[in-house]
Amino acid sequence: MRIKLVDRLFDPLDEIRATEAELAARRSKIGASSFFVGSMRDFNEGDRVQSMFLEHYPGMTESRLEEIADSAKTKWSLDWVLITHRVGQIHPAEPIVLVATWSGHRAQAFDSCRAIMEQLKSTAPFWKKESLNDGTRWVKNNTAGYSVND
Amino acid sequence: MRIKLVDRLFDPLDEIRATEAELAARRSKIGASSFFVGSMRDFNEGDRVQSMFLEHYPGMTESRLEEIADSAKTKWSLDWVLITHRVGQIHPAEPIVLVATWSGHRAQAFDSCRAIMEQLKSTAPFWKKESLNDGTRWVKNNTAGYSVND
Amino acid sequence: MSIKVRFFASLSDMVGESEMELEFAEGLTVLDVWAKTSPDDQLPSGSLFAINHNYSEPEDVLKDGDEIAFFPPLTGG
Amino acid sequence: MSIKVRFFASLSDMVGESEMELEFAEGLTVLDVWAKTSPDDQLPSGSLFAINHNYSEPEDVLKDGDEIAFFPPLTGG
Repeated sequence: MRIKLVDRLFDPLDEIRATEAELAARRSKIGASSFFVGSMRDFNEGDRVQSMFLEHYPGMTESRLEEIADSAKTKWSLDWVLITHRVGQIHPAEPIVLVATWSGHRAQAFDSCRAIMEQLKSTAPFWKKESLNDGTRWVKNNTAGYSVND
Repeated sequence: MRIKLVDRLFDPLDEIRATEAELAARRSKIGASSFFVGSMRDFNEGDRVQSMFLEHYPGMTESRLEEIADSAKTKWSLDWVLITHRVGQIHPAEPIVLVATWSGHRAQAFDSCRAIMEQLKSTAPFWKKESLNDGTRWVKNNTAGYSVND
Repeated sequence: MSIKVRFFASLSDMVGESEMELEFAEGLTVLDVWAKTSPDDQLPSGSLFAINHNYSEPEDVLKDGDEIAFFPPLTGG
Repeated sequence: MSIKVRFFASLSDMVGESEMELEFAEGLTVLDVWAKTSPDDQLPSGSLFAINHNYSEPEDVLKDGDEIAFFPPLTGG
């Protein structure tokens, strides 16, 4: 598994490609991969957002992400887990987070990718401060990760 | 949305990148994307598989995939749906299917990507014929797409 | 009436054909067509049927110009 | 005992500090530390606490050398 915090623009597809190059030798054992990318939108709660600062807790953030990935590897049969998360200043349309899982079976890949993403949202210490046209504000809460119909 | 059947090796990340280039103008409205790639493994039911032939029903396969994508667009709030599926001769480690969804919200992206994949497995006419060391055989059934713990 | 009959995957191997154009009397069901085209073979359980690219039931009745397809459980994705 | 106290995001704005090194008597709980470092501010509901990078409860007792962090609900991802 690989956990990365990056303080500048990253390309999720390049991250995935680099990981797949490393997995090439056992690629024919891996039947399924599931990827999720969360990116910044230019509006929130009815307001135009110009940019955002992503604060984190150095040390604790990384160790929480590692615990989340470790826990997923215990619960599901996974060949690899990749989590990349931006910190610092970020602009609309830029990626914030990538979660990627590789497994022998699709249910394992899907379930683990989603669970990692939900645990990241609820337990990894990150805080977003939005810059609006007329000042800044801290985002108060993350939205629920599962549909009402689930 | 875009539905593609391809009869030669394709690169899922290139497919995603090409789609994202087309979505660039509204990229700052799209907060979430979910991708799934299914690829060929070199073993099945205890046997080494050398290659596989993917048969389909020209016309019906495309129209079923379009119905699946249309139905997802009705149920979830999606900016784009991409489905790419191989047909014909295929070798271990090669991608078989890509399902990708883009949405404003992560639950919409996750749920739709997974539902499209499950519907593809259960209703899109494709059949796999495996070449083993000692002959060929048709694959009998797809595995269940959800974990027992779901 | 004129009907196009198609067989896919293991059912094509079983019947020994992938496509036939046949003339039938009116009123035949999907299962009737199987019995007439594959008299020696029992339809495997789990088989699926589509009339003009839409899934259909074994008792659905065919009409002139229809394309009826017989195929085994799906294994795509 | 010597304790490092950290505040993040909106709680850092509220307290006006992001980090302090303080000497306290033994036996203080997480909530005691908040009351001593931010006497004018009520702890917002939903606030979270971590001792040495592990989530903790408001009644957990600190010991010498601990790092205690106060922060608002998480908004990453």
